[in-house]
Amino acid sequence: MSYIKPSFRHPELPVNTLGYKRKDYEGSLSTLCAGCGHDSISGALIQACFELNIEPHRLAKLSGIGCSSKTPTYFLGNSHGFNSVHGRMPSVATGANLANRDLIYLGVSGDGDTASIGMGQFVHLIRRNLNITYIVMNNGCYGLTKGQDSATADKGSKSKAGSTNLFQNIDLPGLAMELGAGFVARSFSGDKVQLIPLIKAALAHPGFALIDVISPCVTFNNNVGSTKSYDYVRQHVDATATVDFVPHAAEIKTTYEAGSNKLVSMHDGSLIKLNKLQADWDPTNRDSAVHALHEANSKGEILTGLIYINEESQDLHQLLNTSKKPLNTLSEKQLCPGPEALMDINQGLR
Amino acid sequence: MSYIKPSFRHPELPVNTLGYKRKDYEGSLSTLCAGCGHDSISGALIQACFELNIEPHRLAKLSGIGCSSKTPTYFLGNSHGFNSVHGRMPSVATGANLANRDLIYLGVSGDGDTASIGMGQFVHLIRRNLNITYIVMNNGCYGLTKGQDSATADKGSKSKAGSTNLFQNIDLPGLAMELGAGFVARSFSGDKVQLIPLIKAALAHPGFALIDVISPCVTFNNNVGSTKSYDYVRQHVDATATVDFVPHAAEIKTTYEAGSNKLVSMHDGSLIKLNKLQADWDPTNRDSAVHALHEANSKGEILTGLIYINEESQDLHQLLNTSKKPLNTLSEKQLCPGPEALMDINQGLR
Amino acid sequence: MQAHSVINDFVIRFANVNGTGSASANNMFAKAIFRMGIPVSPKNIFPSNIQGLPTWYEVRVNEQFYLGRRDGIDLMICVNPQSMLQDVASVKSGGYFIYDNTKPLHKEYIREDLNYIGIPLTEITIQEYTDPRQRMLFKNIIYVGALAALIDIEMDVLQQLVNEQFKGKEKLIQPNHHALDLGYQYIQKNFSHPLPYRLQRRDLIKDKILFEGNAATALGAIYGGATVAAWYPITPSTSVVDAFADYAAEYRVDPETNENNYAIVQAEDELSAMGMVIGAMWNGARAFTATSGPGVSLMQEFLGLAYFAEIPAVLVDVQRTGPSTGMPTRTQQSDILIAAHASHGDTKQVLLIPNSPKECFDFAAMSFDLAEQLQTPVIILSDLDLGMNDHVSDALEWKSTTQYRRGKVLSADQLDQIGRFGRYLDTDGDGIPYRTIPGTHPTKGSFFTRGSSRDEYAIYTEDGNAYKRNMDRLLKKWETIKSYVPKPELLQSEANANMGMLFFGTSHFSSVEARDILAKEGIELDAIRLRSFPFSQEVSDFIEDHELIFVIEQNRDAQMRTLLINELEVNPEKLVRVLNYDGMPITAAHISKEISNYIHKTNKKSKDFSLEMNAS
Amino acid sequence: MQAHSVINDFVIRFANVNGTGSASANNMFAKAIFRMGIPVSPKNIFPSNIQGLPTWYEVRVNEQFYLGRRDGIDLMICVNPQSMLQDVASVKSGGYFIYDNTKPLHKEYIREDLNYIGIPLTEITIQEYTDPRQRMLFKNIIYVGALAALIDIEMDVLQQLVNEQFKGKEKLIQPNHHALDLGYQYIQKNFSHPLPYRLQRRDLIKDKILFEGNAATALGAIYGGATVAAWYPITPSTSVVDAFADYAAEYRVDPETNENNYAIVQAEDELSAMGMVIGAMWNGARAFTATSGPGVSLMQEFLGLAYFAEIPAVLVDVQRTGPSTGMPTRTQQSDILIAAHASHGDTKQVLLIPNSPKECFDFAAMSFDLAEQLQTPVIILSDLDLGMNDHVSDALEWKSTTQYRRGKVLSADQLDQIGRFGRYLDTDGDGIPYRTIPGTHPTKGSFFTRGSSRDEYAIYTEDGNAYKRNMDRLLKKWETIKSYVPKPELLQSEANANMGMLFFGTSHFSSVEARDILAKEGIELDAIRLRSFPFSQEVSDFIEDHELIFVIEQNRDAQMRTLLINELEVNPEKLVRVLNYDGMPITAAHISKEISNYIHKTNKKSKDFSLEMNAS
Ligand SMILES: Cc1ncc(C[n+]2csc(CCOP(=O)(O)OP(=O)(O)O)c2C)c(N)n1
Ligand SMILES: Cc1ncc(C[n+]2csc(CCOP(=O)(O)OP(=O)(O)O)c2C)c(N)n1
Ligand code: SF4
Ligand code: SF4
Ligand SMILES: [Mg+2]
Ligand SMILES: [Mg+2]
Repeated sequence: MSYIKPSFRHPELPVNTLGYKRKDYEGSLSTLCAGCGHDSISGALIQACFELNIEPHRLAKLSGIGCSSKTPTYFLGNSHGFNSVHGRMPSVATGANLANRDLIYLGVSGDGDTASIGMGQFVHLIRRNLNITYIVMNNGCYGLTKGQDSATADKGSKSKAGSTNLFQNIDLPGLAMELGAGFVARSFSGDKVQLIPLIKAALAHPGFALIDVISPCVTFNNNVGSTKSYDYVRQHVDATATVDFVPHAAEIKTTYEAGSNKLVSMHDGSLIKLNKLQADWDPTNRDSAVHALHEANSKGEILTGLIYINEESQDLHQLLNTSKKPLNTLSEKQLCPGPEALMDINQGLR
Repeated sequence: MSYIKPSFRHPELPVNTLGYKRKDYEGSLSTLCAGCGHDSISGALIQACFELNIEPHRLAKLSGIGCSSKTPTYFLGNSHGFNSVHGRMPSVATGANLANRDLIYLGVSGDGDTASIGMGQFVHLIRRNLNITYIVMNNGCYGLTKGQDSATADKGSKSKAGSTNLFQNIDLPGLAMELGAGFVARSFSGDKVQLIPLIKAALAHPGFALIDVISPCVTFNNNVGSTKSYDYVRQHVDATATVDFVPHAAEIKTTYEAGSNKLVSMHDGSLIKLNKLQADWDPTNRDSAVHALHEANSKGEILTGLIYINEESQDLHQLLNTSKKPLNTLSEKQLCPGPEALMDINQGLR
Repeated sequence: MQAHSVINDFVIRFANVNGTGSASANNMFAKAIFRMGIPVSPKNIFPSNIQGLPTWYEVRVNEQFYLGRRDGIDLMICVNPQSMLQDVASVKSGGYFIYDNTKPLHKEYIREDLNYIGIPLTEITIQEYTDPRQRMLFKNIIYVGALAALIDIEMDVLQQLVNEQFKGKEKLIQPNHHALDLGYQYIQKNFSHPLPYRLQRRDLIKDKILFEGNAATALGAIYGGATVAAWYPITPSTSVVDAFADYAAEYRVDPETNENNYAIVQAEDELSAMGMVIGAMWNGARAFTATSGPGVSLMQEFLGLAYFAEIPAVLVDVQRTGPSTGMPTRTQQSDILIAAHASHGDTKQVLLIPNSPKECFDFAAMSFDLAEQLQTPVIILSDLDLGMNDHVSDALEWKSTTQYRRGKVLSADQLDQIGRFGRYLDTDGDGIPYRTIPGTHPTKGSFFTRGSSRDEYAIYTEDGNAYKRNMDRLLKKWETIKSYVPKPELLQSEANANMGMLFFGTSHFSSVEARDILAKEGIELDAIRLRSFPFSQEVSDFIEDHELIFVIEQNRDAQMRTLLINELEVNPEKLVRVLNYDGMPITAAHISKEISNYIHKTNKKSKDFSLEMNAS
Repeated sequence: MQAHSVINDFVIRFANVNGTGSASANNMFAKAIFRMGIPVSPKNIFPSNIQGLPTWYEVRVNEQFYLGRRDGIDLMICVNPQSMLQDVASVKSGGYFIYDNTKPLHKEYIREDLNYIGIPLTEITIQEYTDPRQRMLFKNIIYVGALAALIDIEMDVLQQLVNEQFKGKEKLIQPNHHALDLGYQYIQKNFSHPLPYRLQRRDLIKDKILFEGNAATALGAIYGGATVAAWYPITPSTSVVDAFADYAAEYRVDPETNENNYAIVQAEDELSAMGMVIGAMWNGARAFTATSGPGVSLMQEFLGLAYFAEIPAVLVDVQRTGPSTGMPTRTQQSDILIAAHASHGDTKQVLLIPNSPKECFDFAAMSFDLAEQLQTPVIILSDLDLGMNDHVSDALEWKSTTQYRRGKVLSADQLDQIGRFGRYLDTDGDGIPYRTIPGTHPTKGSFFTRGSSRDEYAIYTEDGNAYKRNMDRLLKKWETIKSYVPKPELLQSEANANMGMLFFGTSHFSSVEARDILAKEGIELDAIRLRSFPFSQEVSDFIEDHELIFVIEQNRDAQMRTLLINELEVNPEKLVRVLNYDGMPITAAHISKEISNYIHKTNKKSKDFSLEMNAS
């Protein structure tokens, strides 16, 4: 049991512009291990949605199978959720999104769920640029099946059982970059200050947005030798920039100055404000982003923050020229050609 | 029917050092369309194996499903072949290789077979660095199912039926680079001069070796607007270097000079000789190779030739420390702990 | 030469080379017969290959509407030297072998009992055309023209078909007319004709149509309101989605905005295709996928999820010859078991089994209603024969009053009115709970969908009782389903037979024909055609009412018989296997022979059979 | 308090919190009973979760070797406040509730009909230990010590177990002895003891062992010569490969070179795992994978390939509660149908069904011989109950003369001697052709393996006759297989009963116990335990010889009954379903009640039953 909710709440808890309290974004009690990184990410998701004034029922949560994939039960209790099958959430999310382009889609997955069994679907989700925020709760292991190495485990890192991982890791942001993803970020479950604005920006991005969140598994992969432990990550974090997400650009724009700041305007009028910590990195330039990633990887550092953003992103619906009205709202009249058309068709077959 | 074999052969056909003639490396008659790029690749494979003095029965051919995956019937008739299921050849090849590390493994696949249904297995094959030469006969479409776009079809390219592909292509060499493959090359079915030495080098490479061979589908994707047509490829080819493969380095080394030449020594004493056409590209430097690839892609050019090679490559058997003797040759004595050990085990369970 | 002429009752086969454009000429041939009011049944027998291998087009003409395949070729049009030996052998004694005699026929092709008609097709095309492609294409039209003379196809019907085909490319019309004429004239000049096998105009077709099953399925999906199609290419199902795309482009583009009221996604594989369908239907759109055997194998896990989590889904399985890759361009009915019990654990899946393009259309349209009403996957089991060949079919119908039945979906208002919403609560006693679509209500009706066990309120549980309650409710739902699915078609014999035949799908025509053949032998059989699984009461009644039933299937292991025995608790002795599984559509001769042999071997007579049964 | 003491016959349950280290203390408890020569049967009932949720360990002690699960708890050791309400409710009237009375028990937990024994576990640990982790861990040892006093566990047996467990970490021995003593002394001081439910040393265990099914399976694979294990983690099969890795590290590392005479690959998913097994066995190594339901669904396509292309493969399916994700940590026997008919098209797969660790070992070892001899996949159907719990089992045996049977594999010499090699040619009349391993001969014996149709010489063909010949040969092979697979175990009643019971796998113990219960009620039943599919002659004989057979299964849809009816053409009336599918292992009480109810309801008597059957 990860946390026990306080039964007493202050009567004057803050409400957002929709009149919702933070607790309206919570879910049921987590059954994850105390201290599991995943719970912190759930907390960040709750906070981000609360601050973004998202109507909970306008968001759909989809996941695969794993400790990470269980978390959607633990946040946004008023959203519909779908805990599908292992590694195949991307396809379910694609179908859901095709059916109703008006909801906000949040995909939650684990490193096993995404980088092993789910690799094919992950790659093709990116390729289709589905409008979804895709969060990988990356602990470098299979938590729910008791700690086997996953494909994101770093070569040479040591499991709790003492064995050394033999295989090179798959770097999900690097892979997403190679596949042309329009929003690529990495963060750390222990760094809410960075994570919350990244989640907000990802939700605002009109296409596929990856946040690879390193999220230590306290039970199976938080040992010395693991490169996904709290200690290791804290020691090797290297951020691109500090991130700020500004929902309504107009209100804020003036307060920021140029210089090491970089402002990225989003389609919906919101703004990402980056205070650059890396000199030769430009989040809107793919080559520079790839370079920064590879550079950090080769130095054994974990590059976090917004890595790349493509503001021109065209999502699947735009590519397919689907009706602006959600397909699941179309009426019989709009869908069925009716008896007269059928008579013509019959005629054409004689 | 792609070619009819001449029934007459010159009596003094050349033989290789094993005493085999080229025809000993042929297979049964191709049933592909006349002019299909895949048949040219079969021809290159035959030639490369003949010249490399490979004993046909020491090589195993594995493939998935597709026109491309049919080709192993059309070459090396004295090799065992395995036409498995669609997209899953990598796992079958992995099992085969684990069973007998002493054979040479050749995987043949299509762009549909590899980049769509087979994506997950392809990625993990690379990650495990199986000792295999993996040839993708890449025509940007699904030949056998009549011409649908594949995931390697370039965005905006036009199919024979006239529709435009909406999705960004997956660049297999780029992907392989990102995943840390130790041998990455691209070629063109119409360029045997380049392809044959690449195949030889790939077969000599002691780990995963990708050759992405653009191989036009004359029936469904050789039209104007297709970026995988003979014409388009010929116009946009941009080679890294001319390639020469020298099986026994010692004999030859002296005859080459430095300069624009680059010599890569392989573990087995063979040598790849590259006559560089690209200034700032170094095939042993991953960053430089990635850069060259992205650069070419962004200019709409098709970079061919050897793109990257890592001579330090450790294959799956080395990683797993498997017995040097093939597992399929181990005797009962080596495998079965016998009755005494079992008595001890029983005792431990009381 | 055959003495008497045989009108409107023969089989003609065209032996072509794959990829030489023979398909459209051959289609024109069949269509012309159809236009002459005569029942016709063409079948493509093609290789799993794109170009250069033998391919056949076999047309049965039969004015009694026996439109199943028949063995034995009466006329063979052989334009493929590769397969000539085999083609010569396949002609019935006394039949006609029509070939290209540009080069003289080698004597190994000569059979004393055949009639040979040589037409110098190559020579004619060389004389007439310079472009090799034209030579290849017009050769096909020339032999159709020749056939017009040989078997009395009405020339103006052919010409009209040419006109229609090249509407918009008018300059191609005249050359095609000319090619037809070349063939026609050659026969006129060189042979006495027409042949004894010949056509005569009839008025048997009425308002029927000539249509492919797969296109009909696609059209059914359009009419049924499908907006999402997710698929992965595989023969013989590809043309379902191809046709859906064509119809959608025609009927589903909003005329004002030019936007698509549909989305088609070519998935990366079949697992993904099925996942997309499940996601879309979970989210309230109507969605389907089409595949064949290997795809069904790959979809197992998702089908189990949809069964257990009760998510509607529509899957069209156009069956081909299995197992594994099997014979990808041959037909079979062999995915019955894997479809009916898709996935690990205890599952039962709904199957619809059409026998004609009309039923493909109807069942496809209906499948979305059923899937949503029953909240479970619905699998349409078609096959290559039905899906990829043209069939004479009743005209399609659609009532203007038809309304989509979305099943138990709660609106925001309803959610406000009811108490606590229980996603898996059986409030009506039919085993079917209520569901909600994401986004319906700000605070009510949201729930968590999962493939793991949960209670009536969709709360995760590992309580064995809750799990069992749910599994038992699913059985109750299964009972309910029996009254929703299409009932079987019954063919009662006049004599009130004590034996019956049972068949389904594309065994229909051959079974009906076999029944007539047997009746002539004095063996009277009642008949039932299954149209769905689970079986409705009528099926048990039929089995109950007959002492012996011949179960006709196109697979090796009598898979439908397995389902019948197990679902209906039938004594296996009662159900006799009549099987065909060589990949070719089943024939009436095969069926009637098997049945008649069985009856004679076991010494059963249809009259006193019941007596013997008791004595045995 | 209960008046009479009950020796060596009770059920005790420990209610713990997941992840608090209770498992090893609980194991020690069960092992101590085993060491006292008394049959014991522990079962873990754990959540699909890693830490913090209720988990139970239930131990049945029964000196008659009734080692199936029994409902009703005699003694409950409750150290988990979360589940206390449920735990109190689950104790049998008159039973004992042992709890941590550091804080007083709330009155909602008080039942008049129970005996309460409070031990201040928390208090003791707080007094004794400062480290919270130690407090947590030693609490478990303390209650074991207390139990030693309460039910007469021999203290030196426990101490000996501690000594063995901490061999190499000797400084932990004394503290554990001390903790045992703390519990023991507390009971000594505060309660009259032992309780009526108690232990007494026996000599019933002889040379038996206490072993988990999964570890036994792994060891069987080691002995059977498996060199390649490819897998994807999934409960409850993971421990098969974990154990294989451990044994391999011990027995399969070459002492000279330090190289591994094995390879274990964690695949990216189950499709890949199965592909690797097929590739390895195609290439002449012995390979296996282990999975559970969802994995079996994902392996369908590959299993169809292996069936059709005749490639050996070994798959261990440790079944859990389906469908879909179902209850991943509960048991069931519900993958029977999907395993037996894996994949689309007509397929039949070989199943081995062990009932004990001994059979897990034997069948795993044997599976490689069978797979290679029969050239087809062999699926071992184990389940969570068998795989993940300790069971008293006969000792494992291995004859020094055992030789691996590789089946019909041609050597280079043999290839030189025979004429043309036909990979799919049935030269011996048993339906099993010869195969070659890649690399055998420079010019002979190579062939192309494929999932598509081919002739006897492995040449691709679309000829329907060749296809049918092959499918028919596979049926002939199926007949051959019947004589290769393990025969059923028969339990003949003395009275030559006319009714029988049929069961398999982990229903074994409860079925045997139920049979004895029924015999006491005057219902005599013969019994048969299936051990494989296809069924051998003995199974048909048994069914033939009995008028009514109760088929005992742990699934909803009576899946084995389906196979029996269809493979053996049995009248379904003869086979009565006795089912349990709530995820908990089946009990004798349930079985005997169902059977007895059925018999009374239908008014059948075992004596004159045959008469009634005829009259009905
Ligand atoms: C098809 C299938 N195979 C295997 C499993 C077992 N399984 C459940 S969760 C999991 C791995 C989860 O790892 P990850 O996605 O990294 O999640 P984490 O628990 O680490 O958060 C596996 C293998 C399954 N549920 N389904
Ligand atoms: C599971 C499965 N799905 C679909 C198919 C149908 N299929 C056969 S080949 C093929 C695509 C082949 O494309 P590619 O690999 O690019 O080969 P090409 O024919 O272009 O050489 C498909 C989808 C199949 N055989 N199996
Ligand atoms: S096992 Fe690891 S990933 Fe799973 S809940 Fe516990 S800490 Fe988190
Ligand atoms: S269809 Fe295309 S890929 Fe296939 S054989 Fe013909 S040309 Fe080659
Ligand atoms: Mg993980
Ligand atoms: Mg292709």
